[in-house]
Amino acid sequence: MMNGTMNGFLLSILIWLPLLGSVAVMVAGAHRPTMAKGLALLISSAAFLLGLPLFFSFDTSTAAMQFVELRPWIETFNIQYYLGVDGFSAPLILLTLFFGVLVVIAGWRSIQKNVNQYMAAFLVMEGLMIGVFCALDGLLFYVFFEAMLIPMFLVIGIWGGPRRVYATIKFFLYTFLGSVFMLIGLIYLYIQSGTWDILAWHEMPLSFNAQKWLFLGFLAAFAVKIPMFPVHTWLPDAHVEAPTGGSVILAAIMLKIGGYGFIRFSLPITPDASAALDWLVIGLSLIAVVYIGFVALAQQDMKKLIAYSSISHMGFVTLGLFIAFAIYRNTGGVSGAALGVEGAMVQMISHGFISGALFLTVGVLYDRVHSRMIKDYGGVANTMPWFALFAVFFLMANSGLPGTSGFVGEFMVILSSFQANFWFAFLAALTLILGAAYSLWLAKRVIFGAVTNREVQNLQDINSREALVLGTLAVAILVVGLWPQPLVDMLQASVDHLLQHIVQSKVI
Amino acid sequence: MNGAQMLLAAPEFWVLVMACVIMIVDLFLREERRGIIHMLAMLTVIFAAIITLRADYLVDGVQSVTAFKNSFIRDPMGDVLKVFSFVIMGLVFTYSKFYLRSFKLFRADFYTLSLFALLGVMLLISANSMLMIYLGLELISLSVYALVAFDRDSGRGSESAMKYFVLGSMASGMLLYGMSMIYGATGSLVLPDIAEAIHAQGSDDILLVFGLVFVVVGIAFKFGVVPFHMWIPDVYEGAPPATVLFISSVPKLAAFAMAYRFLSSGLGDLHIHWQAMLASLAVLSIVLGNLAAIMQTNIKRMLAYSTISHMGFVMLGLLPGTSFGFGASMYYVIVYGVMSVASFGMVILLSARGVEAEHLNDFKGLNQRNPFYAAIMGLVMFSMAGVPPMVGFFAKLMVLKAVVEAGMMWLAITAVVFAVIGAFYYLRVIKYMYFDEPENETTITAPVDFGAALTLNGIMILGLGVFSSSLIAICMTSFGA
Amino acid sequence: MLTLAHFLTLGAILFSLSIAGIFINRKNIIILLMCIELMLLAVNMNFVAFSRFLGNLDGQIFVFFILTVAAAEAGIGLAILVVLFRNRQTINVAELDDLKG
Amino acid sequence: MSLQTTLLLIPLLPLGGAVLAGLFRNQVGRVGSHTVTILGVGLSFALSAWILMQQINGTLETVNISVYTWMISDGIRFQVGFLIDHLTTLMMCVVTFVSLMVHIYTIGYMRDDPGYQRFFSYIALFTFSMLMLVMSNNFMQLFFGWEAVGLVSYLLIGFWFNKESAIKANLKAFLVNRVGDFGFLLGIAAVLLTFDTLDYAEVFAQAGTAVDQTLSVPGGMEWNMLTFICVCLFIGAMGKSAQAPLHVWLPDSMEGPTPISALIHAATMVTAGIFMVARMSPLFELSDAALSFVMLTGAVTALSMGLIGIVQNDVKRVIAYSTLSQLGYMTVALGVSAYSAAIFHLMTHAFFKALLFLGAGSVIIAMHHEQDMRYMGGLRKYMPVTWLTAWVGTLALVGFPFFAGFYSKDAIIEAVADSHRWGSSVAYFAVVAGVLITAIYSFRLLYLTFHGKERFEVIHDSGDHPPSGQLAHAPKESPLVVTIPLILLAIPSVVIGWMTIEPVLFGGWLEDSIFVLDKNNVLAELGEHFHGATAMALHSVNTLPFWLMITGLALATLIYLIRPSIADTVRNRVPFLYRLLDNKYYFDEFYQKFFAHGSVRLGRILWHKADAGFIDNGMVNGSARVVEWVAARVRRWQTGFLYDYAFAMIIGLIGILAVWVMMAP
Amino acid sequence: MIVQELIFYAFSLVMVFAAIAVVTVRNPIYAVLFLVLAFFSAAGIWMLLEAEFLAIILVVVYVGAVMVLFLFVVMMLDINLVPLKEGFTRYLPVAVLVAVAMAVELLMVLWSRGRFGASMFPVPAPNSSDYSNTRELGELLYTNYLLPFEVAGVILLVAIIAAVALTLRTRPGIKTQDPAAQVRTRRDESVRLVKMKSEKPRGT
Repeated sequence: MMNGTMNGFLLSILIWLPLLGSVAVMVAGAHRPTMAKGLALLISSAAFLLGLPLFFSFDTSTAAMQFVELRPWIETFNIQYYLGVDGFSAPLILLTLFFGVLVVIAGWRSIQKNVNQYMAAFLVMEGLMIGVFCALDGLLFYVFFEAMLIPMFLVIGIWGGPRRVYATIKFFLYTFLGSVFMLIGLIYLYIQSGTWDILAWHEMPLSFNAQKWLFLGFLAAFAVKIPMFPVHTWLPDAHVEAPTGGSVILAAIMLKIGGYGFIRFSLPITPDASAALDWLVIGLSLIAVVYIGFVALAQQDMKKLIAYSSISHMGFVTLGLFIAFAIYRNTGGVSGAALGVEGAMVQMISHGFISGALFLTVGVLYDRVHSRMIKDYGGVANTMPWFALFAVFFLMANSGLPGTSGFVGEFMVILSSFQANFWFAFLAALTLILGAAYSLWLAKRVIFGAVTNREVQNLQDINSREALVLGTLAVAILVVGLWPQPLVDMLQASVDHLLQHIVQSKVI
Repeated sequence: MNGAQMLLAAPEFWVLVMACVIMIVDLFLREERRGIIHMLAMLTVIFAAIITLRADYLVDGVQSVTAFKNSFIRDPMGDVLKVFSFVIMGLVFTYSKFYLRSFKLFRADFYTLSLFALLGVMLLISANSMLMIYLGLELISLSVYALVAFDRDSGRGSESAMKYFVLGSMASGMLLYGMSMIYGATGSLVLPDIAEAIHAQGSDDILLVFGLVFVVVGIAFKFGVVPFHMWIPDVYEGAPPATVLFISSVPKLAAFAMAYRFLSSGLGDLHIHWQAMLASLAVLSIVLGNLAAIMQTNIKRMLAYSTISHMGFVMLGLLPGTSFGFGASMYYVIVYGVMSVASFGMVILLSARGVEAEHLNDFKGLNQRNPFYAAIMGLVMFSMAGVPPMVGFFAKLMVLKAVVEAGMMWLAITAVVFAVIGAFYYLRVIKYMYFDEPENETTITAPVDFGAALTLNGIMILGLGVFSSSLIAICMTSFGA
Repeated sequence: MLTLAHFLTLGAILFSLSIAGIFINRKNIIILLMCIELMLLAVNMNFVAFSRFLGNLDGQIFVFFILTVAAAEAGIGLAILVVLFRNRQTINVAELDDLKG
Repeated sequence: MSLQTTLLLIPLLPLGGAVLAGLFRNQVGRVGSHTVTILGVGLSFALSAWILMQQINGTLETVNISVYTWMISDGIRFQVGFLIDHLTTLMMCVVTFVSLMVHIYTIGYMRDDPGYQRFFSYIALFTFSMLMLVMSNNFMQLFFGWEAVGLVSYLLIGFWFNKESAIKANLKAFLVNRVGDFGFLLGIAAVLLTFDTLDYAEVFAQAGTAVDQTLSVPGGMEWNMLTFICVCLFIGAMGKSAQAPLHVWLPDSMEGPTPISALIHAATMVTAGIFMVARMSPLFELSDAALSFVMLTGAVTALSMGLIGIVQNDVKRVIAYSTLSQLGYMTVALGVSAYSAAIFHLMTHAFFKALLFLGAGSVIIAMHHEQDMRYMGGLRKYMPVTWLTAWVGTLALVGFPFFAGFYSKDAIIEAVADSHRWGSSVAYFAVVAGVLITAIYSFRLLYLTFHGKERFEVIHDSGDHPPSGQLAHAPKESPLVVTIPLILLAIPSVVIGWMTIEPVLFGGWLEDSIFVLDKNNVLAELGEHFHGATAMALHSVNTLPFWLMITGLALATLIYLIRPSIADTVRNRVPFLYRLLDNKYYFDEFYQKFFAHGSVRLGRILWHKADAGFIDNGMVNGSARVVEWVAARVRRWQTGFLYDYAFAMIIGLIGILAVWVMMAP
Repeated sequence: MIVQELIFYAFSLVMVFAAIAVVTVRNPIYAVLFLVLAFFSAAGIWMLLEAEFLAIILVVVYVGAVMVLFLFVVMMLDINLVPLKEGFTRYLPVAVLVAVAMAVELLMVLWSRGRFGASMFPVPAPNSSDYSNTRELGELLYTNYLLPFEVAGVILLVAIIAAVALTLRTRPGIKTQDPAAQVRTRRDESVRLVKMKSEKPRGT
């Protein structure tokens, strides 16, 4: 049903449909919540359906950009409205579209205040995040990258928990601070090259010193976003205070933007600096995996625990991305490196599903009991058997159980890092133990056991709406876990291209 | 002297005439028909804009023409600045009317003085000699001193007017001292002649640098950059918001023109000296402005410190001395004017009858009371913080590009880091509006024209960013970049 | 022999004195206004001297305008002073600190 | 029906049953759930048996097929596929048969449980997972099955999730297994690094080329690659097959319902490690060091766990420690390259240990979920079928000639005796001593449960949860669904060893799956002396193990049947030894304190001190506070006094002048 | 020449003294008067510089108008003199320091390397006797400086408007004219047509 002309505008439609749709939702007004919700559902579903060609019409044989749109934007400054997707961005866009629908459904009942604004904020966020993933112009990317903070800032601040103001300001400033360094880097690149075209930057020779500073600038932005140790502390706070939908989007998509940034910017633009500073990223990633794993173990707040677990899991993403350099240095080839990069991508997608699912799970409980503390629960399985099924499944997926998507990425990254260095793999593999420990200990304390209090006694099992949301995610997690090939197919060409690219020195 | 010269200055004459007309018409109006004054003032700026836009002189690649024996210059840069002055002035009048009526201050003096100040702005923008710079400056200053003390029964108004007056006079004294030195070194008052003389005799003359220091001080005072910023917070807080609307926007455009004309057209060869001076002033402003703003609870005062930091950015754009830098700086100053007017427009909007909404608390729960206006204020705040896609971001972007291009990476980094620190206080306003519950539930009402103007202003803040192509192009081409 | 430096030195001394005056007078605003007049006088001295030694009347013209503006300035300054006094019943600089911080 | 379809159906039928019983529990109901799962597993067993028949008939060669490509990344093909050789088929049959028995048994055992459907769903799911594990033709799928059985084990141990001890045990089981899997995964990574493939066939084909490869580990170490791989893989096996020191989860797993103790924690899942090592024999054979490690681990486990079994009072725990000990035997067998013997013991053990567990379960039903042997005794007369089958199981376990366990265990002991591997004498001592220990705890169990005096009272109005030693009803024999599986399991427990020792150990039945270097081939040596199963049994009367077993029987009879006071005397004489055994060598305490509490405490310290304290409060909020502090001071510069403002301007002017004018020229 | 120097130094001394006095005297009225003195001296020096018109203007306009305005305001405002000089001595050292620093910097520049010595700026010859400073200025003012001249007018207008706007107040009880009202006056506001019954002749 999709033809070529349609594809020429597809990305724009995906960006602008939710953005403009949000205006309609706003106009629907606070006093007509059902209409706002219905409209939001309609728009996000339409966007999702329209986005399916990204999967079905995607040409997996090429690393070149597809669905390209190129229009001048700010001509005096050579800024272009340049969109396109490759194997890295297409899956993430699909993930975004997918969650775009889910959060609308998830917020159906739990949001009572300013429903239209809530829905509009999420639509705006969806549009902007898609924009981030398909922008091929450096400045366009930055605009989407930063603009995204606004709706999230409001979502946490308006619909969040008791410490929402602290959390949301921290979130905003942290990310903002990181990204301005990138901005300087982007400007520098523009001055050097005369263009904002990211793909042109990939090919541009740069001195090592320039690369080093650029790399650090990018690192500042993406390390905060992803987030890496030690700039991760905004995440637990933001997650804890955000409403369920906010946490879901934050964990499922926003963190991925950090990883995507590394792939789109750090690796190809500054390959020599990345190679020289890979120890830094790898070291921080491993610290994230192990240290944060322990920290997660000590948490008493469910959302905080999941947030820390997210940080730990995102450590695999950065590890997988930078392991390529270590492999190349050790072996002179990139055999095994593709596994790491693809593993990182798969981990991002998978973590999107799993962390989203986990936050939705906590949201289900929070909607009923209005507490996120582990000690307020216990024996939930008694009163909510279906819920317990989902929760345990998601927690298992979180601990990297094979057959779920959580396994695939970690597996690939560990395999890849073993190619580079035994200790990398050793430390990374500790997540098998730590991840299981914090995930299942949580399950033990919340889901299992005897019913501890009246609140739990009176719990109602999930309704069909919640079951639909959680069920969809469970299916997604299983599909990726049992058959990652289609996903990897999408990545393959792009990853190969990237790896060939990054091992060539750009130093002039 | 011929008619063509007069025509070049037609917008100025139009404004002058209309200021006088308004003054006289007022004598014949009954209290309840004062609205006509407002109409006339709006008509003045609209028509002035139309005249300016005609720009007949731009033929056959002519980039600028001078008149009145080199005293007056008409060029695209000046025209753009003037047109935006008119646009902003239109917004200022619209917002002020609401305030003046609410506070029973609706007098023709306000319009007359504002229009004279606008005339000063126009003259300063077009000034081509030190004398005209001085006179334009003083015309603005004198009108503004009076406007600050306009609410005659306000102790704070007169206090701030007094402070502003003393410091302003001191600054113009210093500026004059510098002018005298430059006159002594070059023997001329006309900027192109000065440039020529400097070019001929070399730029290492200590007397010129000596004069330059004083001139920079004068410019710095006009912008209000540290350490010549002390008047800004007090005046913003003490003066009636209607006046602050004006002070915070239009004169900055003139200050930019003055800085450009003086430093580039006149003292361009001293670039290496003033670059370093502006750099230190800019850094001080950005650092101190942002830091001091954090602690404010009075929104007007907070915005004052914010102005200081923004002017630091304008300085950053100036200091590379490249045409791109000037274009960036000009873009910034225009953008700042638009944002600033909108923010004070919101302050006015919230002022209930006879009670000013100065405190940040007054913004509490605005989203509950009126989501639309809250959204506009949100746009303004995010724009000031420099978050894309709002126009404030693009302004910062251009300036930063200019600075990075000049190789002053550390300056750029300092600037952005403190911009992030500064973002905190903008976010706090959002916090009050969106995250807090309202303290009073009265609905917010505004006249139709006020609402329309604010909406337009909001659209400008969003639209000048996302669709900023043309404005940036205009700013750049004004300097041939 | 009277060189330009003599006159400029006189101007510089006047300028410094006026600046010190603004700083040291913590009580009476009127004195501040007078110090400003003094400062303008210093500037005028420079202009006149330069004008003479450059053989160029532009400086004197400038002085003419400075005098005009200074008169207007004094008028407005005194008007503000009057308003201030009416509102505050004082013109003590040290008492004008409602606005600060 | 093509072969591939058949093979696919074998695991998928139980899976289908699991899905139907689990997700549609309300639709299919109780009867429906056990019907579909039993049907699934039964068919699965039938198909497995059919495959076995074909192999016995020689009409089926080794099959290695790919079902689908899971993923191709970096040129490496990760597949899901089946490798069907004799070893696989053997395992499939054992798994499906025991599973089928347990399914049937469960109908009776779980009759009153509200989680009836869930239970069936789980065990059917387990069957699927275990089949996927054994049928795998590559390391990745092996790991899949490996973890999947772990998951189901987790779910089943915690089946009664209201029991605190159960959910503690399942967490422990999963985490300890994860420690093993940690090693296992590293092993797989090393395999991939060395061979660039995870396919068994390709890896084994290249194994010889990797003999001299080393793994350089940063820190200045060079490890032999194959030894590293084997040790890592074996660490996985230690977790799954509960070898010391990763054995701690297995006794606790007895918190789960008894059928799963039989199925998972005795017959099948715990033997996955043994199976895996046997499957990896082409790799292990090339590393003597790794095999020594395997052997010694097994020896330590075999002996030490048996000793604990003597002092346990919980009927299921005794059997659990027995399982540990028997797993140790299997491991020792692996270590001496007697892979076939290990598999053989695995098979026989599966039958008789399942039988024992199910028998214990039957007792437990009769005793109304009382598991403490101190409150049993004399049950023989109440439940004759259980009693008899328990005797059969016990005799098989202690290795009484002609019983299944005899053949397998004797083969192992002989193999160890013949082995020349470094440390094999230690292992020999352990396995021989183990025979005595096994006999003691096995007969102790039997006596305490079925013989002697009744140590319980039947009090009819003792309420729902009577105190220990009181029963509301007199014990009675379990229903047919319970006893029939007992009987069906008892049959192979008796005959399977006699029937199959020849083909399995000496007839080369497993030759297509297991690779043994000639120099290590102890079974071949044994085979030279093997003259048939009957002869072997008869010959055993002349061997040490037999007499040790008899000694054990005698001791047990003396102590637990004739003079129970001896037990107390011994306990009082060597209190230290008793406490050591009763506390299971303090492994649990140590792990609990050091690892569980330690890591939570470490986490807490890292969280409060490093994360919240230093990074967040120190760096992040600290910089915010610094900014605020500075801002508060900066703000005060705006004093409100005009002269200060003027002063600032003057200083500014003087400053700029000073810098530019005085410094400049 | 020496005479000129004497005159210069005399006026200069008076002027500096007067300036110091302006800054330091206690009574603002004295300060105004000292300022006047300073202006007079300045006028004298300007005479030396042959800027006769400005010298006259300074005295006539400045002293005559602006300083009088100052005096007027000083006297109008009822200021308590005593506290207005408090703390003077405390800040004196700082003030002196500032003044000295400022002066030193200025003088360092002004005296540097004879930048303003006779070699750079030779003493110009006196103007011829028919030279009219006023005429020359006037010619420039109405040609080259036409626009500034206009602007200066506007500035003065602004000053008037501002001063009026700030200080004019309508006090209750004072009769003032309302020009607007006067202009707007219509006939029917000031002329009242009274219909009267026509007188009827008595007796009819």
